[in-house]
Amino acid sequence: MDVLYFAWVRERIGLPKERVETSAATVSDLVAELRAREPRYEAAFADLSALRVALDQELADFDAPLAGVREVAFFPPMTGG
Amino acid sequence: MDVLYFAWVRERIGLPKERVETSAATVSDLVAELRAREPRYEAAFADLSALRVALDQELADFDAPLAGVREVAFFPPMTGG
Amino acid sequence: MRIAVQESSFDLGAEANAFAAGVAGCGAVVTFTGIVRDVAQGDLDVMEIEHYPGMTEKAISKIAEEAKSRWSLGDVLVIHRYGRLAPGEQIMMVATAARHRKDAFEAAEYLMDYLKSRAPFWKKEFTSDGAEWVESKDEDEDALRRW
Amino acid sequence: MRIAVQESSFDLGAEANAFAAGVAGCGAVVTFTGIVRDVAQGDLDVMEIEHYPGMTEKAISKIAEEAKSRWSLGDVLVIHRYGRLAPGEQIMMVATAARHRKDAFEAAEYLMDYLKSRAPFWKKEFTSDGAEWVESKDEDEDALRRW
Repeated sequence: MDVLYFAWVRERIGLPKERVETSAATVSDLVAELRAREPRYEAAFADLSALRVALDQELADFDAPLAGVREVAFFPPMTGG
Repeated sequence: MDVLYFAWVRERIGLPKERVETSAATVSDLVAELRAREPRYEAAFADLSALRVALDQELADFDAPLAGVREVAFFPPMTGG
Repeated sequence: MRIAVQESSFDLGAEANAFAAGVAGCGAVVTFTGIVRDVAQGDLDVMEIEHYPGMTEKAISKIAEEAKSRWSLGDVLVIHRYGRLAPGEQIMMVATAARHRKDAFEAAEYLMDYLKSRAPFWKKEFTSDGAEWVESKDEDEDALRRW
Repeated sequence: MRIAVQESSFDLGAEANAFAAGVAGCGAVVTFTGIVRDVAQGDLDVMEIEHYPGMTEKAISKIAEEAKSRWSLGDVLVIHRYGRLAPGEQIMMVATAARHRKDAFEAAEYLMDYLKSRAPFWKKEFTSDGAEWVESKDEDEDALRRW
């Protein structure tokens, strides 16, 4: 699946988008896999309360299932308007 | 003093403004004097709850004193905006 | 702060742009525009707005000053027309500018609620059935109580 | 209903006039315009707005449709920019039209509250001290609870 990063999540991880092969069942499982990769992922995902996630461009929870999902995005709380 | 009428009060009385010599102590006293004049005044002042009054261009109550007042205006509730 | 009571029409866009250009330091600009809408029957020919010259300007100034004392505002604009207006014509507008959106919104609503019931304007609608003065609504008087 | 997510600037006045001209039967038009304001220190050089292409349009459409289902609206407009903006530049605007002012005001406030916290935009401020992402405020999240 495609994993996208925005704002300081993008900056900490150092890229806006990557292809991830995973069998993670939920968003939380995917986050655990990513955190285990490298310190820059650990730094980005250190505080989940400061993060939001969207599945196929719809806001979702961290316990949401990933089955059938093609695009996951991680970002800080939005500051539009 | 000058007495001004607006909207349907003006239409019922038939004029926008007139000079009134009075020794009325309050707005209510002035209304009583005007009502006693002619049926068109009686028609205009029949229901005081449907009227508003301004003294020298400031909204006032019907029991307000007239001492020192130069301009009295009677009109229905306002419909601006 | 600018208050205009006028018979002539105004250009909402030009007024909004001029207002927004003059409010350095404000992050939020709200405008409200009132438009003559056709009455339920769909046959409004013209609306006539009568006002009380002299008192109108004073009453609006007082309302605007009160808004400025209640909210932190960068600027306030009120334009209100009188005379004969056709359906679709703009009757009036207010604009407010503030650092934060909540102040700008609340002040604009406050101005509208008070202009509606405390500024000396009276509307008369001319339809094919005749002419009738617009009656004030209880809900407009009620709206003042929230402030 | 028009939703525009764009890098280029927009003309508030022209947008307001076009919007107001197209809302026959509506007596009330409300606009909100967000402007880049200088930060407290007075040294904001530029604001950069990042967004999530694709999701942004969907999220705004959903917010606007929800507003249309909650209030009786004649029309809705949302314009939101992204990219680099200087202090004083207009970031975004919403416009609402309704028969009655209450609907137009409430819908505009609803749109703003949701655009603030539920549309995927992120602001970064560049000052002489460096660059910093604007943090979301608890009060913006709280504002959603009133709806």
